[in-house]
Amino acid sequence: MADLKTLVLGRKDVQDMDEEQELPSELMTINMGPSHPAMHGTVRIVLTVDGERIVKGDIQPGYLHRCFEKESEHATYTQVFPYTDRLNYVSPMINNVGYAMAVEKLLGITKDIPRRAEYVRVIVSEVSRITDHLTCVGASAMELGGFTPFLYFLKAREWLYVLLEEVSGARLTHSYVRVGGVSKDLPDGWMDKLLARLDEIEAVMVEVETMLNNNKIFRDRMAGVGVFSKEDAISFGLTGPVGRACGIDYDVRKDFPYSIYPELEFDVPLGTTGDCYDRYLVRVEEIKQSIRILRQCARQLPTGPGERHIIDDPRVALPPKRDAYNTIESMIRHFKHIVDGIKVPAGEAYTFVEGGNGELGFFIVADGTGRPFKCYVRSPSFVHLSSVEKTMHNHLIADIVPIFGMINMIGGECDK
Amino acid sequence: MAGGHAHDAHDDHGDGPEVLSVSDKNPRVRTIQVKRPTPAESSYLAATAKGLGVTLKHFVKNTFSRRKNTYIETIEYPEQKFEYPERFRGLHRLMHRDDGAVRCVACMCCPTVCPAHCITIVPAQTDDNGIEKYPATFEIDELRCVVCGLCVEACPCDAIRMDTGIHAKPVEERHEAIMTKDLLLELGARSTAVQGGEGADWRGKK
Amino acid sequence: MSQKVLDALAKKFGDAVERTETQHGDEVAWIKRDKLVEVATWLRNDPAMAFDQGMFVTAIDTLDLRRPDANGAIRVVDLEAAGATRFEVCYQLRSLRHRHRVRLKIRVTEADPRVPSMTGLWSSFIWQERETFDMYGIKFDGHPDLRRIYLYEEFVGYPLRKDYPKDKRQPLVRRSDLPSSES
Amino acid sequence: MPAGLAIVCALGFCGLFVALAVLIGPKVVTPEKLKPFECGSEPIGTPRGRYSVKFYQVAILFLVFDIEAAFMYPWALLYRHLSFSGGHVSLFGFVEMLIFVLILVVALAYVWRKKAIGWD
Amino acid sequence: MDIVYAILDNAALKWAVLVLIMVMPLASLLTWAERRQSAMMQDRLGPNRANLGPLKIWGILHFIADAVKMIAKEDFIPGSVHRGLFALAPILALAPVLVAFAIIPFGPTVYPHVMGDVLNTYQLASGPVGDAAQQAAWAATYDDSIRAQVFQIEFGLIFYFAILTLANYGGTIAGWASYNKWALLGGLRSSSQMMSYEVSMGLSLMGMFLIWGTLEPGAMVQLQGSEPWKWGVVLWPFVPLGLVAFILFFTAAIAETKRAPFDIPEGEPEIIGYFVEYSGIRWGMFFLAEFIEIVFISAVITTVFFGGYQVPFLDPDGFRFLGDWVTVNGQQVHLGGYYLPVPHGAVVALQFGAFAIKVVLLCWLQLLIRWTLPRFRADQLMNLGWKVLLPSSLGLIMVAALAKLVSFL
Amino acid sequence: MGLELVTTQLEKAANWGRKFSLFSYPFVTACCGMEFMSVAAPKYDIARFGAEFPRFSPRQADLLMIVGTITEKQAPALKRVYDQMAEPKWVIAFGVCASTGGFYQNYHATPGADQIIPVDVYIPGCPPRPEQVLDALMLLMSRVQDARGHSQLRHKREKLVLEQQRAAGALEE
Repeated sequence: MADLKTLVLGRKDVQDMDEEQELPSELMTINMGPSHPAMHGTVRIVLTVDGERIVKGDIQPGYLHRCFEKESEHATYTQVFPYTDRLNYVSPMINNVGYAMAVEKLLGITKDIPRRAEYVRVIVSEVSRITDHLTCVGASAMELGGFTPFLYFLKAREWLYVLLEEVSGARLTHSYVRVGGVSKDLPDGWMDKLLARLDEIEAVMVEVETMLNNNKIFRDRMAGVGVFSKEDAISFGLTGPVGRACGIDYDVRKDFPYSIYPELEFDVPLGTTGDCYDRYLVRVEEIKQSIRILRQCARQLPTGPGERHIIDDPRVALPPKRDAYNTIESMIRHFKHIVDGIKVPAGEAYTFVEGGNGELGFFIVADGTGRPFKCYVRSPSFVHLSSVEKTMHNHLIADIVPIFGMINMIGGECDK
Repeated sequence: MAGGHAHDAHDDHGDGPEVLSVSDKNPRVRTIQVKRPTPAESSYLAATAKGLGVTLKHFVKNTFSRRKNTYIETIEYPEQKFEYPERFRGLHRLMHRDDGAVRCVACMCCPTVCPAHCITIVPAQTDDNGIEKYPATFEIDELRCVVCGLCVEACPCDAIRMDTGIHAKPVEERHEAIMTKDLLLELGARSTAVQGGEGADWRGKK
Repeated sequence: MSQKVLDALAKKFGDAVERTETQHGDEVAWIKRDKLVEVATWLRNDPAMAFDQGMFVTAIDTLDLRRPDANGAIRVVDLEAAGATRFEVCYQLRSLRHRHRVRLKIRVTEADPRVPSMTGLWSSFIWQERETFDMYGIKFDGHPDLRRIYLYEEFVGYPLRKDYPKDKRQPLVRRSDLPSSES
Repeated sequence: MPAGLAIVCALGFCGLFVALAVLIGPKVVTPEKLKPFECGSEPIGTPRGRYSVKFYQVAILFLVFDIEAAFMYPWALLYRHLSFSGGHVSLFGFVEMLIFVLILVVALAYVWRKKAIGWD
Repeated sequence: MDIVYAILDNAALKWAVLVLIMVMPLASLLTWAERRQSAMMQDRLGPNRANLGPLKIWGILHFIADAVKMIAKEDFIPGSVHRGLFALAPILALAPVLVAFAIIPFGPTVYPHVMGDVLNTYQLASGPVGDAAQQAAWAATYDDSIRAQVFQIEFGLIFYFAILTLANYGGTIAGWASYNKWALLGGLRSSSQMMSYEVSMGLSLMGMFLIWGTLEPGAMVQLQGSEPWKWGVVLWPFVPLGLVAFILFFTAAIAETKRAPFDIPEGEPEIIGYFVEYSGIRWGMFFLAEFIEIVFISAVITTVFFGGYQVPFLDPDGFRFLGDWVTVNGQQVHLGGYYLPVPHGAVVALQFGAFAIKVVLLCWLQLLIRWTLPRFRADQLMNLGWKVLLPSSLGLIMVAALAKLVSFL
Repeated sequence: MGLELVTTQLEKAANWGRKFSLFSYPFVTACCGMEFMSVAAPKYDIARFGAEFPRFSPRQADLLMIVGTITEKQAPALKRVYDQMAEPKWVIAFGVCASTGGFYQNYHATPGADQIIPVDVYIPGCPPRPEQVLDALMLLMSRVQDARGHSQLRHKREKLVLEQQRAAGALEE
């Protein structure tokens, strides 16, 4: 029989034939990006592929390096807020809050923030978190060809943008939070509008989950793709939904609770396998948890004439406009504040909050003047993106799309 | 309204999520396992049919219902307009004094605070007693302005506002986007922020 | 909160730790450059420390740093007079297990801006150290791939150093038909 | 030959499109424009390399199975007449094709197990 | 007059009429329909603002604008491309699909002399009998028939498979000729996909051919008749053969059109597609070919599974319920039952209309699927083709053969 | 005279088609991308103007949308994409970063995309509201109809440049 085999195949075994006769195929080097739809316009990957399998990918970020740090060093503490808006531009409120908390820590007024201000901060942060996840999940679905779920989510996001605009005056770049509180109080009846929209968002979520969750095509695209082991995830410093999908039980809101999170009840979802499908599920679950937090906040939001939206500390807050118009002391205080900025005592502090993508930290070095001496931001996107090089190894080119989508690489945050 | 939702009954269901641990910092925060549907639950035909059902529902309702019953949210922009909220930061304007003159006293707060340096003021002396200066030139480059609203916050005399409720128009040349003092004043109105008067804190009203 | 980390560090590596400090709840330890690898390895592997996540790397350029002097007046620190080095490289570490964190600082001079790379211990530092190199010009010895990360190869200088002007551009392309209207 | 006529017509039709575009469209050619587009980066290497052999494997499988399929058409058409006694369908045609299909299935199973089906 | 009919029965002319008056407008309209339908599915309005003066007609003008723009766009050929193949590819993509329409019976046979009368099917079927005068009268009435099918060939659907394979080479050649790596990947994907699904596409219909014993689309429509329970999709010889074959064929056919969820050769966010380097009308031809393929596949499915131009219960001579089938002169004639006579002209109109409606509905269904499902990955697509569709099709053939065997034994 | 009339009418018709069929190449880099999504979203629905097709190949695009900050590192890519677009082409600078750099006046952000390529319409706002984008689109459409784009002017300029290059023998190699 063996002879027959040799006769037919010219080889002892089929395996031998495969190995010996395979032509060495050439590797191809392709530029993916910077201007590639899956690269969000800001990343270039120099891919080395064998057929469509990725042998090596050199990720080159930096196409959106807008010099956040350098700009901050030349801006007063208040002027940095617009810059923080544009870090993670999908959830700007959280950046605002994180930065404000870092400055407050340096000023030593963390405990003195009015409770209403804390609640408002948490409310807008959670709304921002929902917009972040809606955008991330929607955009990933779109990049996988599901245009309709994307537009449903955009519709829902639009409702939240309108609400955020009513609060802050801008749809996206709010610059709403201030050191010591928030710049304006919530408008009347805003919470009711928000609660009504939350119900509608839940309805949209049901529809989109029907379209995606169990869809075999979608699942096959996500499940088993971009798997990251827990050890690797820890070593690469993954946090947020991406880290939790890998099974890292870490959420800043839970482990280092800040603001009023100790008073709230919510669940932290954890994935099992660390693939893209888990990341998707974690994000979807986090939207639901944020909705839950918002409903609790609506019940607990302190109201009443005595509740302030910003701290009444002459070092930090602008005097009320009425006083600035009328009294000379307030006028001088106002001018000092505008021209010199908030005087932050020398020192350094690292403050971190749970951003839309993970641990968003601000490391500020103050030198006693009105401008930060250094304002480093620990951006989760940058950290997560650094892991992609390893993740995408041996995947297909098509897998870059879900991997990138679910990492939720935000150019502004990644490249600072 | 707020308490009316049964979402907090989330854990009362028998098939609630699997709780992995409870936080030691806050006992009301739990760590749960996301519910991953079994591969058997996702099939080509059934899931596709369900998905088609959703889009079909939208299609039928949007195509065959009256406009107000549909899911359609589109506003036909140039004809229909979305009413901007009160706090919307739009085009700048310069407020007037009672005599119609510009309120601005050229204190240079707004150009100082503007992170984009889009405001240019050339102050000039005025013979008005009490107010020493007025802006001979007041220009805002809308193509630089990042609409952060800091200038409005910084103005100590309610001279500059962004509450016009109109957005800046797109332009064909860079210089067309520069709002001169005359244009800014045209949009302005008499300020309610009377010095020493009640209406000063117009931002205070919710 | 995590003072015990600093105590343990001081106890085990007395001479390697130049100084420790707690600021706003953050624990900071100044480590001698040549002992950094040893200290970091211990911090990662010792079960009582278990610093398994590296959060960030950055550097502080203390050129022109203003500090309040003895009289409370804020003035620029004269580096040479203070006998200080120009750069402080910061490694922020965190332990997931114990929920504590520490910041290691290494002083390096402008003339010899070298620090041993921590990429072997924490993979997250691969890019973070590249970023610090890109922005401050700190060289990380033993880094597998120390290239510019944000800026382009043609860029000259390190922009986050205090002596790099904020708006000094090094353009790669410009329109040829424009009147030279740079900035 | 009507089919030929239709083909000529179709080709003419397509040619008309292109001719119109060539006549009407503006034309500006710059050296940069002539380069291939690769996401805004300068292309590295050539796309005329020897790429992975799996692409060809699929082609061969296609040839094999498509030709097998071609054999089935006459059988399907004549199935009702496939008998020795004439007129009606018989077990002969069925068994004959069963063997054929089984061979096909075995071939499919073989390439399946050898992981020849697939993308890379 | 006879010359007119003779000309009308000319294959080339019929093809021209079919393609220029029906297919091209329908395919172009489909681009509009796609935009509007997707908008409706996604809670939007879709294009509705293109106007010629006050004329807006729900945005239909947008597709005219698209065509005008594409023709007026720069016709550009990049530097390093293989110029000949580069120019050939879009033509190769478009021309075959246009030709393939020739085999589709898009309406009944028209007898222009009896338009106003009820057609005498019995007389028609029995052929020219009787004396010379009678035979001449028969011939005068029925000889000038115009078949609404460009040409009738015995191997009808094989012609379709063959010609459509040609069309698929368009993508491959475009990808290779473009001298662009993304295009090359797209072209390779395109060819692999085409090859994987071509096999199952043919095999999935084999069961139907076997039951009917013909490959000629016109004959298939005749066989299915006017009673909906005899149509292909409900063919149920002990097993739901028709339904399964329909699903298999539909899947494979959508894959052949290279549209979502099978649009991996274009796969915009992954690789930009095999036509990256094409501009203006050359790209428009790929685009148009895609839409014509949608129409074409709908037409094939209508013909094979949904009774072609047949209107339920409408025979050539009128509506009839519960009649008997009689074989006259080798042709099946439906007689008796509850009968409502309808003039031949009206029948023709109804049947043309029915064909159009069925095609439009199937196009609509394809668009609905396209805008609902996410995209496959290349290897999953291959797996679906080779590991699901191909074995199922093979199984289906044997089941059909067995069913046929059992029913005859 | 007659021929001239025909060409004018033809040009007019072509411009009409171009106006309602602006396929855009979204050069999306930054925050403005979120608003770019919003413009495509159901509420504002740029599809109403027939401009909803994003084409990620410059060959097929008519409109280059520079959405977001253009950095010095990004600039060569932008220039290359623009150069590779087929005629006629238009450019919209979406938001202040693309128009002038906004408040990013530093070592890595360009002071406006018009330093790299010619821009037809600038949209202020950071990011611009969808309404502003639609305004800009309508402004551009009127430009297209009146053949008032840079593209028409550019023809002449680029021809001149090309002739110079040819004279210098730059194209020979």
